[in-house]
Amino acid sequence: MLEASNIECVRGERTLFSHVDFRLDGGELLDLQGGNGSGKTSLLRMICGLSAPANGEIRWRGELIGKLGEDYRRELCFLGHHNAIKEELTPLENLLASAKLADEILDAGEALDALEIVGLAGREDLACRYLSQGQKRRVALARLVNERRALWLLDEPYVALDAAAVELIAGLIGAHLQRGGLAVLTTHQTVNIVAGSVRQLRLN
Amino acid sequence: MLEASNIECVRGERTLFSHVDFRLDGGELLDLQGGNGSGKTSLLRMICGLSAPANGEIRWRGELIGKLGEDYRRELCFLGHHNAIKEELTPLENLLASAKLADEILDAGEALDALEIVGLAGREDLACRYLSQGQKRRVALARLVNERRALWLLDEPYVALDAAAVELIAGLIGAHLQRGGLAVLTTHQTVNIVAGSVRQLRLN
Amino acid sequence: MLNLIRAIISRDLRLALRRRADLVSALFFFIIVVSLFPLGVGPEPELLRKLAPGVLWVAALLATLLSLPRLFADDHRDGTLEQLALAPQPLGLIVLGKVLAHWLVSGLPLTLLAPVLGIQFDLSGEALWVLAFSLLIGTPALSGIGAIGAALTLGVRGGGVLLSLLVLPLYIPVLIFGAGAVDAAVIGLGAQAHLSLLGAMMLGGVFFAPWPTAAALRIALE
Amino acid sequence: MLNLIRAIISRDLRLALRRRADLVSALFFFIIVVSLFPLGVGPEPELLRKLAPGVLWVAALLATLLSLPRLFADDHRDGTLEQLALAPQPLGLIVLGKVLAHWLVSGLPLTLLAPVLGIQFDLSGEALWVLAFSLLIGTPALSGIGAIGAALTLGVRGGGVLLSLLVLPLYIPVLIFGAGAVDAAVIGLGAQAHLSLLGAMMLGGVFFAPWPTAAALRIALE
Amino acid sequence: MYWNSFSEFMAMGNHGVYVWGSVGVMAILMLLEPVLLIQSRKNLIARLKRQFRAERSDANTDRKTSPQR
Amino acid sequence: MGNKLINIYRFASPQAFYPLAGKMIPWFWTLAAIFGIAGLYIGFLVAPTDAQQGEGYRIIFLHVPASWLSMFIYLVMAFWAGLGLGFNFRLSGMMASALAPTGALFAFLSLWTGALWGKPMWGTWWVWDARLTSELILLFLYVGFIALQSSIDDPRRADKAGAILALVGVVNIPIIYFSVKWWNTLHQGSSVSLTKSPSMAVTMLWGMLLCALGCWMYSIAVALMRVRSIMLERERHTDWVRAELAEPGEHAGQE
Ligand code: HEM
Ligand SMILES: Nc1ncnc2c1ncn2[C@@H]1O[C@H](COP(=O)(O)OP(=O)(O)OP(=O)(O)O)[C@@H](O)[C@H]1O
Ligand SMILES: Nc1ncnc2c1ncn2[C@@H]1O[C@H](COP(=O)(O)OP(=O)(O)OP(=O)(O)O)[C@@H](O)[C@H]1O
Ligand SMILES: [Mg+2]
Ligand SMILES: [Mg+2]
Repeated sequence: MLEASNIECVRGERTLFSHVDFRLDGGELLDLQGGNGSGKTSLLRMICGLSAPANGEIRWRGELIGKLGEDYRRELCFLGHHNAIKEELTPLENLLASAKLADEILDAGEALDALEIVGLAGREDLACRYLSQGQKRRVALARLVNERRALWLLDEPYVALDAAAVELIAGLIGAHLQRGGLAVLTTHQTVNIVAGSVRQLRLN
Repeated sequence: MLEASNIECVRGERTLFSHVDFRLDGGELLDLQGGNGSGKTSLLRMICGLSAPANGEIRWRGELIGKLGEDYRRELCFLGHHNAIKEELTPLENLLASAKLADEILDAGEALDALEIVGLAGREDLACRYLSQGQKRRVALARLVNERRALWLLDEPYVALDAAAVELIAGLIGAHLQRGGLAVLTTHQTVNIVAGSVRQLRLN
Repeated sequence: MLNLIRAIISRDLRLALRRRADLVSALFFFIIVVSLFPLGVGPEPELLRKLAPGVLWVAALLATLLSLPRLFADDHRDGTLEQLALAPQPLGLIVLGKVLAHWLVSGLPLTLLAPVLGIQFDLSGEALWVLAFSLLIGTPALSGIGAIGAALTLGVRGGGVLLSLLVLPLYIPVLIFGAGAVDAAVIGLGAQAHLSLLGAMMLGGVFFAPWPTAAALRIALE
Repeated sequence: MLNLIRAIISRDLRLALRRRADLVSALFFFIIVVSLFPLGVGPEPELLRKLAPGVLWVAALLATLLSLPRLFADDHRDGTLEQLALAPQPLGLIVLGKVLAHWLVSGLPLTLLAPVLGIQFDLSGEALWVLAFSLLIGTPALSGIGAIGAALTLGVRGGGVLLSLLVLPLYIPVLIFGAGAVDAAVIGLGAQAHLSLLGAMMLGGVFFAPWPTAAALRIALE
Repeated sequence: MYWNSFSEFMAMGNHGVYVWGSVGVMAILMLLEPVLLIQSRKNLIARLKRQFRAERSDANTDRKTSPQR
Repeated sequence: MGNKLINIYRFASPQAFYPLAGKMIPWFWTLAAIFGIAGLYIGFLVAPTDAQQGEGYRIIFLHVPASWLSMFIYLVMAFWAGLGLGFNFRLSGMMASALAPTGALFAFLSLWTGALWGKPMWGTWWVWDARLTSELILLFLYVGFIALQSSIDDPRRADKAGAILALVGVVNIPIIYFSVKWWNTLHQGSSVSLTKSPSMAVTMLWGMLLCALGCWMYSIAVALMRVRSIMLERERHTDWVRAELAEPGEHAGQE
């Protein structure tokens, strides 16, 4: 479903990587590996379509992602280094707003359930600025609970999470893969995920 | 050297923890544990003197830290969730500026060496905004290479670092402890540090 | 489509309400500038009446200009902008929503307040109407045009000034026609011609500007 | 001690240079405000000459006011402020350094540029001198007083407006004596009295204000 | 030829300052621009050449010093 | 990208254009000198005095070419920029960047000569009328374009951002040109038009046209020179630049 061929990434004057190829099908997890600054985030952004590779092409269901445009974006869920939450809003408001912008249907009840699942029960109505680092990350990750899009792109989701939360997120990813979803993941922690198959791609 | 007795922390209407006591001497590491939102960061900030506990007192070499003021701050090095680096400045400039503000003597040569040690060789002159997440964290941590103050307070230093860098930082902390320093550390990752003794304190 | 725009507007308005600053700051700035002038210039009513259209319009323009850098910067910093760019809808529509929200937060309050301040300057009833109306159709143009500049300078070295440098030339026509309309009303001439030009600018600013803005945002995210 | 202040100033100046924005933005804003007025008000030289002191001083005041929110906000957001508060030196001195840097970046360029803009308004040589001198001693006071407001509103909901609300009443005396000095020179009276009052305000702003500011910063960090 | 004398030409009917001020500035700027361009081009070429030479020597020494991998 | 596009891409490649531009530059310099000298000769030595304005009117031979060129160059610049944005040609972004400083120069000269003309004619250096103001806006637009490009490090991003600005700014050109028609201003209306017979003396018209042609040729020459430098700078990693700069004695591409 997701194919990349001969990708090259150039940042400033530096070629981060080149000749990267991979192919990912339903139920598969791509585990992006590489040290700090090896270009994992850059590759993920290319897969999103946020930036264009210096060379090579990325296809989704056989078509170039640039051509697909909105149809591709409708099947994709990206979580980056930044949490994309507003410090002024409460976790509940954040979750509802991000669902609306992503054109998903989520009612308040579901959102509250999702927040409870990620361990934010009792903090739904506290502005996010008061939350701890890990709790903020949990708000961002609460999106995944009801996310049914085919392709998940997760950039170091486990950062700042405690062991229990890491377990939980790994479980969510596993369930997604078992539903036949695809996921691309970067992380510096070793976490087990139950998946149809895990492909590893090492940058640099 | 560092003693806390009967500390209580209140945030909003919530009592995060109370009756916390510990004592730390030269060469010892305090490993603060607890889930997300259990109050680790809050406790660290109290130890710094940035915020005051709702109850209880913290002493350094037998004296209240509030009383010691500058004399206490001169012996303390705090690294928080935020990197405290400026995106516009280069790693080298950041390191030199933070040393100057902390009233430490650091010449450009030493700074360059420190940056090389944390794996930023070749990026000394690139504005930090272009660095990857882990590289930014490394810039912040480069301070530790030449840091000789007695008390290190590190709030999740390993976040966003790759395995090699985690190893390196753990080594720096170990060396600090072996020199007779003290350290208080929070982290959700399990990392081995060679230390005189490790005390664990579990919040909540 | 309308749904999306509504969602954006309601989110941005809620944020503005939560921050309060955004809601009042443009307004407050406007009041300050307008009321500082009599302080700096002296109290002669004749002079003040002559100054009024210029001062009021310049203040409105500055108030908008100042709120521009934050239009996309917060979303950019915390990663929301990426999510917006990845939303399965045209980015231009999202920008349209943000422009409208910006206007509701900065332009509309100005418009409502301007006549009150105009009284301070001893303007006639007719002139006050024209003032309010010219701001009503002029400020959306300011928001729309400004969005282009805000997007172009997003994350760029020297953003703030550059933004003024880019946007200001495009604002000057709006200023000239806006102040011109009020001036005409003060003198007693018809403000019709000025106002219809302003109207054209508004349509351009609101319905055309979001598209270059969206393109600029995609470039900024690269 | 001087070393510390120097370190702070050089860091802040380097940051300003790197961002460029900070260095030019206050300046550019100043130019814009000053040149927009003739556009909005109309080109009669007689009117403009009367306006000049007020416009120039109000513009300088606004330019300073606008650069205030960023005085500590960036350092707060990225954690640098905590490091500064933990530095083994009195926070007041660090604040003094930041105030001086702020003045070098915003007040000084204004002062240097003001006479050039004054020429546009057809001011006499004498008036130009008084203008420059009044700004030279007035702007440090603006920076110092502003710092208190910036620290008090740090991280507070609605910071921006609140800041203006707090600072403005304190700025108005500076404005009145500053513009008054120039006005006096334009009319041909001596500006001595106004200027010495301004000087007193400057000393207060620079040497007294950093201490309340430091206290406010510690509260903001709690 | 329209003018009677050189001094008349220079005076431009009392508008000499304005006319020659325009001519002068325009001439200076239009001459300055190509001169600056040539200058900066020279600098650029020198810089690039230096850079290429440095890269070549880097490559050479690398090959000499580092053992076959 | 289709094959056809790739062909155009090759054709408009910097590599092919660089030597071509190098050959054209001397020709344009020659033309510029010829037209310029002829125009100035007619304007300053042959043309008779103006009945109303006296000798001061001779500034027209500088002012009008500068004003025209400042507007024309903007259009050309916007054209190249749009081409680059739409089709991703490397060359067009470079052309746009190369034109901007020259355009800014002419906009400045238009203001300068206009101000020096205004003092004797209108008694003031500057009035805030529509044409003068819109010409000032044009200068700001040029400066904004240059500032925007120079504050973005990545040249590809700089090109795209600049292009958007240039295209948006195009609306200003008709405003400048028609400002004298739309508003009654101090500035004098257009006296050269294609439809009406020229209202000014034929010699004066010739002088003006020749000067304008000279400025035009000058602009092309200067823009070509600048674009060559930009090409070298931006393409310094490519083999053709290495070959171009190789000293005669040594091999261009080692390895
Ligand atoms: C700074 C001040 C001035 C600016 C920015 C300016 C701008 C321009 C521009 C853009 C044009 C070319 C547009 C066109 O051909 O229609 C032009 C043409 C012209 N300007 Fe000015 N101008 C200024 C001052 C003056 C003054 C003071 C005079 C004379 C009293 C003057 C006389 C003319 C004339 C005669 C033309 C040619 C119009 C024609 O024949 O088409 N300008 N000016
Ligand atoms: N303008 C530039 N010039 C040179 N190098 C650059 C430039 N911009 C970015 N880089 C480099 O590109 C790389 C970007 O890496 P990226 O963020 O994709 O890394 P990552 O694999 O996600 O790392 P991390 O694990 O730390 O998140 C960094 O090594 C950075 O130094
Ligand atoms: N105004 C408030 N009202 C209620 N609770 C609050 C308020 N402000 C902060 N809190 C709570 O205080 C706690 C702060 O925790 P702190 O940041 O110290 O956690 P932590 O142990 O560092 O967590 P992490 O591992 O996620 O970094 C959070 O649980 C937060 O929800
Ligand atoms: Mg990364
Ligand atoms: Mg924490």
